[in-house]
Amino acid sequence: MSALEQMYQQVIMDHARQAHGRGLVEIELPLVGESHQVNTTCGDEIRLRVGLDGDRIGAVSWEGQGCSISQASVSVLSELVEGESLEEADRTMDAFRDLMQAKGEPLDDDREDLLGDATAFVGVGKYPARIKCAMLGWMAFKDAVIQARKDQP
Amino acid sequence: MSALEQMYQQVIMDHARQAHGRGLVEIELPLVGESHQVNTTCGDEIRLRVGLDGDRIGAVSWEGQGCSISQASVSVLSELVEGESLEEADRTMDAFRDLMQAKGEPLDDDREDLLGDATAFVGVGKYPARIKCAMLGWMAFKDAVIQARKDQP
Amino acid sequence: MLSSSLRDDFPLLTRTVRNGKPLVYLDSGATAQKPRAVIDAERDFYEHHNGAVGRGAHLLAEEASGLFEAARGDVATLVGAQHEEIVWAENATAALNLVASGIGNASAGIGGEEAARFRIGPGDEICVTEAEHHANLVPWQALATRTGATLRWIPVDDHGRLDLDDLDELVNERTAVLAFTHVSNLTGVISPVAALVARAKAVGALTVLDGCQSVPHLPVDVAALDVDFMAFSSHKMLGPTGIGALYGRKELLDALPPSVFGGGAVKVVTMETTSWLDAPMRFEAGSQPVAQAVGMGAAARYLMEIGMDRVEAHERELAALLRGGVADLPGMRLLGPEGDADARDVIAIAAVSVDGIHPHDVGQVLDDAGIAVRVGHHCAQPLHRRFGVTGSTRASAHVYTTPDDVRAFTEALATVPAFFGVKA
Amino acid sequence: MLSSSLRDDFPLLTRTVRNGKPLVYLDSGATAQKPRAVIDAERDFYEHHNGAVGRGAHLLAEEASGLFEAARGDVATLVGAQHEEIVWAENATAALNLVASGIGNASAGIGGEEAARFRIGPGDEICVTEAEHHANLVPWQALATRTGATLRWIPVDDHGRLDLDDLDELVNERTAVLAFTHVSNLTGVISPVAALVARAKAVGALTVLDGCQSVPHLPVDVAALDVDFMAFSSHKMLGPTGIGALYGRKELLDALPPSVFGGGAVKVVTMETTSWLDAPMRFEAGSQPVAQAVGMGAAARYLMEIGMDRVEAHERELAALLRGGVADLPGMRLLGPEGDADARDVIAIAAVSVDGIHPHDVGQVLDDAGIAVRVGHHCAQPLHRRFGVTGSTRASAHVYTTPDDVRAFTEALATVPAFFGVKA
Ligand SMILES: Cc1ncc(COP(=O)(O)O)c(C=O)c1O
Ligand SMILES: Cc1ncc(COP(=O)(O)O)c(C=O)c1O
Repeated sequence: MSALEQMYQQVIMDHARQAHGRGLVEIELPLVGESHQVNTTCGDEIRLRVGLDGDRIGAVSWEGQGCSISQASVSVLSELVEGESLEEADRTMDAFRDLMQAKGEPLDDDREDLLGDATAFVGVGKYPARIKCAMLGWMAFKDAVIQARKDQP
Repeated sequence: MSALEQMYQQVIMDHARQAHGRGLVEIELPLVGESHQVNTTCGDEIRLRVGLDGDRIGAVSWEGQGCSISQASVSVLSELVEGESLEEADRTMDAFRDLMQAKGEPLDDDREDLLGDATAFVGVGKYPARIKCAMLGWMAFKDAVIQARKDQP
Repeated sequence: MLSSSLRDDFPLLTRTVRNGKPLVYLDSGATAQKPRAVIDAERDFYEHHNGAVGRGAHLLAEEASGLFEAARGDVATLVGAQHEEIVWAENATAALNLVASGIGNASAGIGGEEAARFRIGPGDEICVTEAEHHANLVPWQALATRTGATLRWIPVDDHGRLDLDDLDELVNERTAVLAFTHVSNLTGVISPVAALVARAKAVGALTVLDGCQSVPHLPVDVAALDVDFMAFSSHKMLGPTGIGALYGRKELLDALPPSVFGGGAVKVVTMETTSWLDAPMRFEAGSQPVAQAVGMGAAARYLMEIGMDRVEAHERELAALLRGGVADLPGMRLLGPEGDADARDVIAIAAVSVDGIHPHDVGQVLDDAGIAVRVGHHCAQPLHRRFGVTGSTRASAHVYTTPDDVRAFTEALATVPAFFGVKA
Repeated sequence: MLSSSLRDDFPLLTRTVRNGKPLVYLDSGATAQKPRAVIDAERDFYEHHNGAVGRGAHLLAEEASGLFEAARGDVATLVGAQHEEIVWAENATAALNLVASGIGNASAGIGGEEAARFRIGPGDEICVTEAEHHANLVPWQALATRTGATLRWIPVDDHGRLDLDDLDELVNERTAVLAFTHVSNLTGVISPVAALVARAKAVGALTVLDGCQSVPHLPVDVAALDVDFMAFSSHKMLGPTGIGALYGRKELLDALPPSVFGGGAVKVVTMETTSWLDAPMRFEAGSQPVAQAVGMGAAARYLMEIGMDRVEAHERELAALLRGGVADLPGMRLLGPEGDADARDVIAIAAVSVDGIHPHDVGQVLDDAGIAVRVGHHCAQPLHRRFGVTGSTRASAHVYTTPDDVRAFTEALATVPAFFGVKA
């Protein structure tokens, strides 16, 4: 498998085509936050909305456009974090960030378990310029959670 | 004679010490012009006044401070151009400029005759950074003449 | 076509990239590679002549000043300007901002009476075009915000050409500045400079030309073009990074207030007030990019030694190959002139939109084949928007580009749809 | 004292000057010489990694971006800043102007609500000192003109030290900005940063430090100094020409509006309006001085490898030699601390006024002996005026300077009065 094929694994192609969570919807939860992020290299944008149910992620939805890496990544993210506690989501996000920094090497089993489908992004780590694409949705997610909790005491 | 000694010839040292035309005086002539020039490298300034009597240079006086090259140069200039016609002064100035560009080589006899004492500045041509010093008074003179003739029909 | 032996002058072109593949460099529109003559000029400066410019009487200072001013002369010669009409700037962006901020400062009362001619305010207009790089748009937006003037723009037609139908309305008696690009960095289209300058002159507007994509590729003569200002960058014309230049008519430069203030640009400074030197010095505050100026001068000489006519001829032939090659591919859209692949008013730039595939993904496949192109909006978001896309994949050439490079690009491009399972 | 074998790292120092004399380079305060590590870093970049930064997905763009950001990290480490708190600028002058113009733009309504904290106008005050280089004075004068704010300044005493007697009056509740130099480029005196910062903080004024003459010679830690902004230049710290840096607290940088507008600094651009990126990108419009950043990073590493403590120790020893040497000469006046030749708050700079002889003439005699110093006002006209002179002859040192250099200087200086027939 070439580095290129490693990056564009079938899982990623599938997520890119059939993205999870796409379409910004009204969220009927006590705490809702939204974030708009732009990848300045290419102008890709994402608007992501998060609804919190206590300290649990109740709903994630988003709209935006971008390359297959960014679209697949936000799709996988939506699938992964929905239902997780904030703490779990933090750990998932940390693991994903580690994966991006791993220069194409797989992570240990614990973190791979956390990531599930998202381990397919391992190949992106070989292409520093694309890490931004893969992280775009995660940045939006992180920021949306901050927004959602902003007015919380 | 070293290049340094060639630059600081006795004539120059003498003019620097006993400068001709120093002390800005009121000039009672029909056309009077004044110019203020600054050497930006060192902050040296000169203020030079010219009085025209028809197309003849009736009087030159100046005040200012600077290195021995700039002081000697404006002193020699005052001596040279006083009494010259504008045309003669132009030729003298051209010859002086040629001398500055000559990289330390002497000019032909005709131009040396025009320059008189000013030929002593030949050594300055070897030091591009000092040409500005030697030219400061001449720039002021040229501009003062323009100012003097500005309102002439 | 220029001899491909000229490639030997460019050390970087011999390196290999992904999987040991030879490099096919088609990103010269973003930044060009440097010939040895340029690299050596900078190194030689540091190793033998480095000293403070215009500020010392010692030998090194003298030599450094001499080289610095000689470089200014070489750059002036390249574009047909007078020596003192060339101002160094960090890049073309800074050069364009210098004009816009100078006008803004004049409008804020800086620069005294001589700067009064530049003052603008509510009711005045600034005109740009829809084809501008952000560098020739955002400074004018900011100037409009600062002064209350109104920003207007000349639209672009479906073929990427400026639509001059409403020119007389868009550039009118209220217009203070007409700023436009000489060549679009997206479509490669050359603007109708003569018509635009004529109209600006008729209404007394200043003209500001963005020469970033013309100076490296075409013979450019500011006197013949009759523009008031022109900005261009060293790094796109085979020179070092870190420097660019502004051409300006001397009488305008001597009256425009600076917008970066500091040493070397001033005549007399007291705690209360400051008087400025004439151009170019008034705009060159602080220690200048001296080694870079020397390198940019070397780049200008390198280009003049080839001859800008020959550079242009090379560019035209590559443009035809590039556009022809892309036009033949199914599922690809060439942004800009279409249907006239041999268009006479374009340089060798091809920005392509591949149906159903994002430019980042396209670029990745090309990169894997050793082909370096640019992907994204290329700092021309409005023009992309005009074409209904957010980004594109852009190939762009320079003197060292060969027909083989172009072929490698079109061949690799042809494989992209299949890789992503998209029917072309 | 650093080992003199370190001189071997600097190719230029081996060259000869007038009449084949060896070079004695004592003009490092104007611009420093470059070690091979710096020259090679730039060359290596051009020969192997040159590509557009942050704007492409191809391998070269990736490598160039990596080197560019790594260099930012090295420079940040040198001054104790966070990575994203370092903004590249053309030189220190541009860095200082960035802050002043940003405040000016905020005051002109640019930057929206987040920029409101920077707005100033009539009634507000900006405070500088009489010891400033023009680069840290003229931008503030221009800002005062632009906004109607009042410029005030802390005076200098006869020994070249800031006179803090009226500090509480000069820096008061109306003071928006306190801008001052860390080290004077004329006297070498180190400012009492802690006292000044404490007062600025007490009244809520922003602090802007000019680190041009401190960063190359002393350990500098912005976190410990607790300043809001600090500007410094590459070319004075052994790095390439054409680049400098601004340190700024992240939250301030993210709110300050830019003053140079263009590509790479913006988020979304429409024809009507533009939103900006966060710092540092918002201030880095246009193609950046990439090879120069890489070179400046190499210079930072070179200095850190020596160790800034050792650099400072070297500087202190040379300062004592230099000041002691000049103090012993008749007919010479050392500008700045006198009578305390072993002053603890100075770096190795000696600006001398020779009785009855103009600095240009002094410099010429030194140049003839192969000694490169700076003559003139060194962009510090007000401070010269404070000392009652228009110019001076300045010797300044760096890591490669040896006691022999200093001796050569004082010996040649001693011959000057006789050469001009002046009794010393
Ligand atoms: C104290 C001080 N501030 C500012 C500057 C300006 O630095 P630059 O010329 O690199 O912009 C200098 C050097 O010239 C300086 O010594
Ligand atoms: C047409 C055009 N204008 C302006 C610029 C900006 O030039 P620079 O990035 O060198 O400032 C570019 C290149 O990026 C360009 O292509």
